[in-house]
Amino acid sequence: MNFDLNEDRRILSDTLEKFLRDKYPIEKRLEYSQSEHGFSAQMWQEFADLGIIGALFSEEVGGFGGHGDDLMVVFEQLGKALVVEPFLSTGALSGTILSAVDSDLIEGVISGQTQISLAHSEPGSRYDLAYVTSSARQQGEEWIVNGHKSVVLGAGSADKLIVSARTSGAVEDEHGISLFLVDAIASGVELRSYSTIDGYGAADVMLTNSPAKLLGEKDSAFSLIELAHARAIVAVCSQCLGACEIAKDMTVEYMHTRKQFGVIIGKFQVLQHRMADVLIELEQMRSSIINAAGFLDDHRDLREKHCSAAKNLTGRAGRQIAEEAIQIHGGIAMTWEASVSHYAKHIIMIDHLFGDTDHHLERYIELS
Amino acid sequence: MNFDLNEDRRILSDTLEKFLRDKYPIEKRLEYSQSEHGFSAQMWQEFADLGIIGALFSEEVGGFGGHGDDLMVVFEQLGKALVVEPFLSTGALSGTILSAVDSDLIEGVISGQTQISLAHSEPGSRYDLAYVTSSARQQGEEWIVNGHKSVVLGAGSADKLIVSARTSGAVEDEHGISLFLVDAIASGVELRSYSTIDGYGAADVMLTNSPAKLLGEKDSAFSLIELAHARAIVAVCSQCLGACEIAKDMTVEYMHTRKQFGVIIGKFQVLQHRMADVLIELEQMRSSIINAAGFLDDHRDLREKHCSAAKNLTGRAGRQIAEEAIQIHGGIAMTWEASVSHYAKHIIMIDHLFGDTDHHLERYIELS
Amino acid sequence: MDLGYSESEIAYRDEVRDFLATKLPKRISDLVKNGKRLTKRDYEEWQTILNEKGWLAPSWPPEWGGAGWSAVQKHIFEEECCRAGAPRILPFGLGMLAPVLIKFGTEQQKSHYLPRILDGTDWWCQGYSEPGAGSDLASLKTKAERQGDHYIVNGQKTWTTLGQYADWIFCLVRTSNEGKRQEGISFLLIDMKTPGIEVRPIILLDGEHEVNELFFTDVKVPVENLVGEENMGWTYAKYLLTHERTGTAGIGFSNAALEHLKTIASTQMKSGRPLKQDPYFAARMAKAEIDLEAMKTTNLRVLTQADSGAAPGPESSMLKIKGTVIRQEINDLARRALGPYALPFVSEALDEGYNESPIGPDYANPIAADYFNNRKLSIFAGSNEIQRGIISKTKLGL
Amino acid sequence: MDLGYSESEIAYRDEVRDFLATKLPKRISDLVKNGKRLTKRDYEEWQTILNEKGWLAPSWPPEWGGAGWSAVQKHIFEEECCRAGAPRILPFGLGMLAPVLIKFGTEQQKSHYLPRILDGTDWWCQGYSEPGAGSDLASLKTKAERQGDHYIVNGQKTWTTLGQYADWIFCLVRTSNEGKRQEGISFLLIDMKTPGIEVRPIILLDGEHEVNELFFTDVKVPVENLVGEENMGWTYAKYLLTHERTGTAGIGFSNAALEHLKTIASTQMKSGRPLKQDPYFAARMAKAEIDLEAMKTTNLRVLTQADSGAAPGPESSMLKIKGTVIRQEINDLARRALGPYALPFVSEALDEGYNESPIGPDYANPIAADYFNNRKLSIFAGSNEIQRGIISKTKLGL
Repeated sequence: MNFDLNEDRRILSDTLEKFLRDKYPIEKRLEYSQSEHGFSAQMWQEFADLGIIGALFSEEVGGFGGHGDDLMVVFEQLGKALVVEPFLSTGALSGTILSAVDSDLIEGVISGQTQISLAHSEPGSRYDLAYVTSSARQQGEEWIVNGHKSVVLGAGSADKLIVSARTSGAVEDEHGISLFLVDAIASGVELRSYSTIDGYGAADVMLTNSPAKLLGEKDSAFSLIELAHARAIVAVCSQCLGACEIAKDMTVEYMHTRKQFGVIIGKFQVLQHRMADVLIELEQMRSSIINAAGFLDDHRDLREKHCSAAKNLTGRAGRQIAEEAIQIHGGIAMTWEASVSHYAKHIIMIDHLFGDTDHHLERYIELS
Repeated sequence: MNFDLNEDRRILSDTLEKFLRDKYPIEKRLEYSQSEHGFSAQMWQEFADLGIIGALFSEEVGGFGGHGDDLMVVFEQLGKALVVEPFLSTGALSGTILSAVDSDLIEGVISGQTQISLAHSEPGSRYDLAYVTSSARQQGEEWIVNGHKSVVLGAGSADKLIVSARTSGAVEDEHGISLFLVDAIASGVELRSYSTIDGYGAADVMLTNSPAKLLGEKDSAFSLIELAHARAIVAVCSQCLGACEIAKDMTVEYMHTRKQFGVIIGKFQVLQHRMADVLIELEQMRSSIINAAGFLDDHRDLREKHCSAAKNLTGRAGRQIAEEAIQIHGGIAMTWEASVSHYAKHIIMIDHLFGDTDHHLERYIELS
Repeated sequence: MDLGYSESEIAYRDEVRDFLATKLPKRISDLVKNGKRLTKRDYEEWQTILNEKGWLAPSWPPEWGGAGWSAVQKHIFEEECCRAGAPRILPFGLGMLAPVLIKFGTEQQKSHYLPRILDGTDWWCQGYSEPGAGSDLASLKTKAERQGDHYIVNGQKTWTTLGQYADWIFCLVRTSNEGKRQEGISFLLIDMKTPGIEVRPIILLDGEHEVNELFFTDVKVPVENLVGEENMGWTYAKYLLTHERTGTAGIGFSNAALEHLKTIASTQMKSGRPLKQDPYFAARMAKAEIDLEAMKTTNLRVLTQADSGAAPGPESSMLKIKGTVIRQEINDLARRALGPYALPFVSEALDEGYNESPIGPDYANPIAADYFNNRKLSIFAGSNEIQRGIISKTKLGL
Repeated sequence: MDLGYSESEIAYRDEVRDFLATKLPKRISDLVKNGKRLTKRDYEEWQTILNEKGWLAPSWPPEWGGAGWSAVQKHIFEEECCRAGAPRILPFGLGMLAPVLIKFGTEQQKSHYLPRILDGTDWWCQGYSEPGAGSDLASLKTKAERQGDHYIVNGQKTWTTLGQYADWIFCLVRTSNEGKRQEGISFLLIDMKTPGIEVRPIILLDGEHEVNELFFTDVKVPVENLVGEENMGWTYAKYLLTHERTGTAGIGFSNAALEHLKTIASTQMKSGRPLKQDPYFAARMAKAEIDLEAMKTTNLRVLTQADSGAAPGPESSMLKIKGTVIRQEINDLARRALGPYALPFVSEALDEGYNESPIGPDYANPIAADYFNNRKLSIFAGSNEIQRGIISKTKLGL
């Protein structure tokens, strides 16, 4: 039993942290987030050059990482800087799928040339991964896809979309879902792009008779979609952990400087005790993510159970940490100018990605 | 809209409070609780003489009260002194039933001569009022009852038992339940008496071919049983409120006197803030009970919804108040000698009477 | 005890309902119900309608246009207004300044300012908070120095709600540094058009412009704009803060928010059934409703006591804390109810004119923003920590 | 990172399991699993068995009989012991006094006392707390005055766990009133048979006799019973408190309690199905389990760091707080699970010999008592408030 990162991961972590400290201050982040595409293409290229994208892929497919530990290390740092570049979509979600079904595209992804988003969830699916109404039919060699995909992360800047669609089965069946590669500029692909309230680019994607290429085997994509989401859960929980670390640091810093009634507010025992609880929950969050990351390559039920545990605990602890950060900062945390507000928004909204606390609690019970 | 008690009720409340202050210090209460019958027959008689039992009955049946307000006033005071005499069983539960089906017995009850317990719940019923497996069959003029009744409050000292038994229907049907009067010394009545962990007398009652008298109409006792429990809920929540008031007072008092690190612990801001929350929950508890008491005579769904709301809120708030009382008192609250421990035990265990917080939350949702 | 409304209270409630049904413009209530932005004009339009009915300042003494309502009536009015989707009545002139003027102002101040508040001539804002003096109001630093017939005001105010629209501001200023910090404070009325006042927007975490920073540089204020006595401002400020607490618990808002939540939870589907049938979600909603129902009674108990003359003391603090906790919990549930569609946020969609199709359900867009924005409830108007301090000081003697 | 146990750790765990399966008397594990009272004899019987195997004092240095286990091994041992229903190993001599003697005692003290702790000759109890000095240990008043070759001890100790069985007590006593309060404290070993010691039982809220008050009146203690230097006792006391923290989180107990809870929730029926299928109850159980699973990893992270030499500081406090919160939550759930049958309590039924039929389910009797008794977890051994203070001081620098 060993909870230390190995040497390579420590270097990866330190490199990324230093890079972000130099190149990704919060002002830049807000600028990128509010720019036309909701992120910086140049930063994306620099991340690629630094090897950060490659760290999310295994050696077999041309990367140099791809383990649970790598996800943890990279996304914790990305969370600390609230990085808006499309790591979750292109890296964690699509990356997992490509690694299994089409490794040809990975080289372009790792080099920063290609961005690929997973268009899976739909307006009625909430957090149910098996809920797919989009449909695909074969036309000669080609496939034609129709459907409405909701809140697709990174869709606005994606070169290609991986689209799930039904090739058989009923709306909530696990069997009968297939994955397709669709070009972002293919006919019938229409994007309604927007920013999420915490500043990340996303879009609703409408597909009308769009030409598509089947990825992997027909009808049996569900388990791969589930795996992609398991890895995305480890990623986004780590991102949450990083953001929580910073929100906590900012709050502690504020407690040391802000005065009320002539003393620094850190002298108030109620705030001290609440921050002690924040520290505890932060450690618990980290532990639950370590568990999930450690079981990513284990058999399905064990993997999913630990992912659900991590997402549930991260959601609960995240809410506590974000709300305390706001409350202890007071009015200033309500402003755009105070960066803690952006951390708090992101921490809270992570609960709306890949299943919220309730969803994963229920799932944990089912898997028990 | 008026939340003040009328003059009669204020006098009733003051009289009872003064009586208990003089006659019912905690040492006496512990003595009564640990005595052979788990209460004081003499005190019961004195309560009767003071008119306290009569205050739980309406004028039509020979009492001089019986409204929701009366229950609130009397049981809040009983809760303040942790009174162990069988008010809940003989007064609230059986009293309600007798008022509807056999007012002849009430005179004896009000005068303190007769004690009557409701033997309704069973080992498998948990908090489901319709769960009755005990059975009754007619034999000539008489009825014969068989069954096992669990945690029957006040059974050990009851002269008579009101026993629910199935005369038709399946185990969880509301229809088919009838009520019977059974003499405590009738043949086939066997008691396993014990004290509850918070010091109240109860028993499991086994009935084997015991002779019984039908009360009210055959098969249709459920709604009366439900009403009796609604009134018992108002009573026991008020009892909890009274106990919580005292637990709160003791804790505040302790915060003023107990020193740690050279200052009274009341100076610690965390304890101040937690006690502020205790005060708020105490007011909320009182409000929810006022609502339930006010709707006791209203139509069934409204009455039951407000009772479930009160029992749920009282359970939640009670746990918080009792646990804070223990935690703030520290080690001393863990001892038999510190009376706060007996208050805390009673407050917590009230959640196990007539449906706990979960049960009533679920019920509230069903009734919404 | 009697929990029901009396006949006269019911008659009154029906009158309010009838008035709202006929006089509240649907255009405005649609904006409120759909979580859209309100403009200055929207607020003014509604306040004019209320003023015509004589219901704009019910708490004022009758001679100045008050309605002589009981606390229960005020409660009913607020509840009905929230239910109908009326805009909130901005309290700065009507509920904050006016009571101070009525109690401490000169006859001239009263007869000049009060009618102009009622008819909407003057839009007032509040100059209490300063940077660095959040919950610790008495540490304020904005200075007013007497020079002949004028005060010269220098300093900075912040969190000035809707100050961008204001014609006038009432300010706490420091006129002396002697004695306790509370002793050198005065209460000044300042025309926002006076040279030397700069209004800078504060953008909130959801991108909204609701509050402002105000900078005062050598602002000349005639001495007749002083309310009451010099250096006695703290007394008036405290009077202002404890006055007019009917709405402290925010019952009306919580009611409306809970109703809206129920609608959302009936429409949102989870595993093939409405979210409100999901046991976890239903349990949280029911708990919030149970707490709110009890809160209503707690609130009315305090109000009816206030009607019979008891001064609302720490009870206000209790209402503030529990009221905001409940309201924030409902906001949180609404956010959760949306699932992934809580994420998209289109700021322009909050404007009245916006008519592109919504992203996700049509009620989704403002929900997460509301949740974040309403974190302020436990911070502003005396943070919940400050309120707990007041309770433990007064109720517990600690 | 590697979450799994290594091969050698698994081999070790299997050895522990095998040992427990063959050597732990079923009579004793039945008592533990059924929540019965343990007698002095029961504890001694089990400790003798462990001592024979050389596993009674694994943390001691090998020369005194220690086993040289890693922190992970100690954790595995505790977890397996709890799972198997072994009685807890009483820490007073083995885990508290011994490390102090080993570090600060004379050779003579070590060679006299340590073997007697191991073989059970001496049953030790702890004399730290005093009435009026709960979490504020340094305010202790029990006085030891030097008179020739003896100290004369006068004062009072409290919360002395199982002191009714003790042959010896280690005590913090005041030997000087000069300097800071912490500076005049000494660490004394006192024979409980010395004249002038009176043991009075403290009955707990569930009626149990587990702790005691101790009164010292002119008790003569030979000076050679002083550990280390006079007036340096605070240092040794602090060493004692930070040492041997493997078990702080109480993972083993929580594990066993959760397993027991699951059994109960599988048997108790609600609306025709096992309680564990009730969504409300299942949700709370799952939350507790998720927290506990994370806690196991938090615990092991701290322990493996400790193995690599890092001193467990505020991490101990974090483990203490969260560990007790989780354990109390599980106790609370067990109580709720029983429904009305949580109410009956028959004290005699806790004795081994009791053989009347149970009231309600056979596991019901001790459950509510356990819930109440374990409220102590957040109070004793440094209340959770004290622990939060330590965290904010050391981790937050506040």
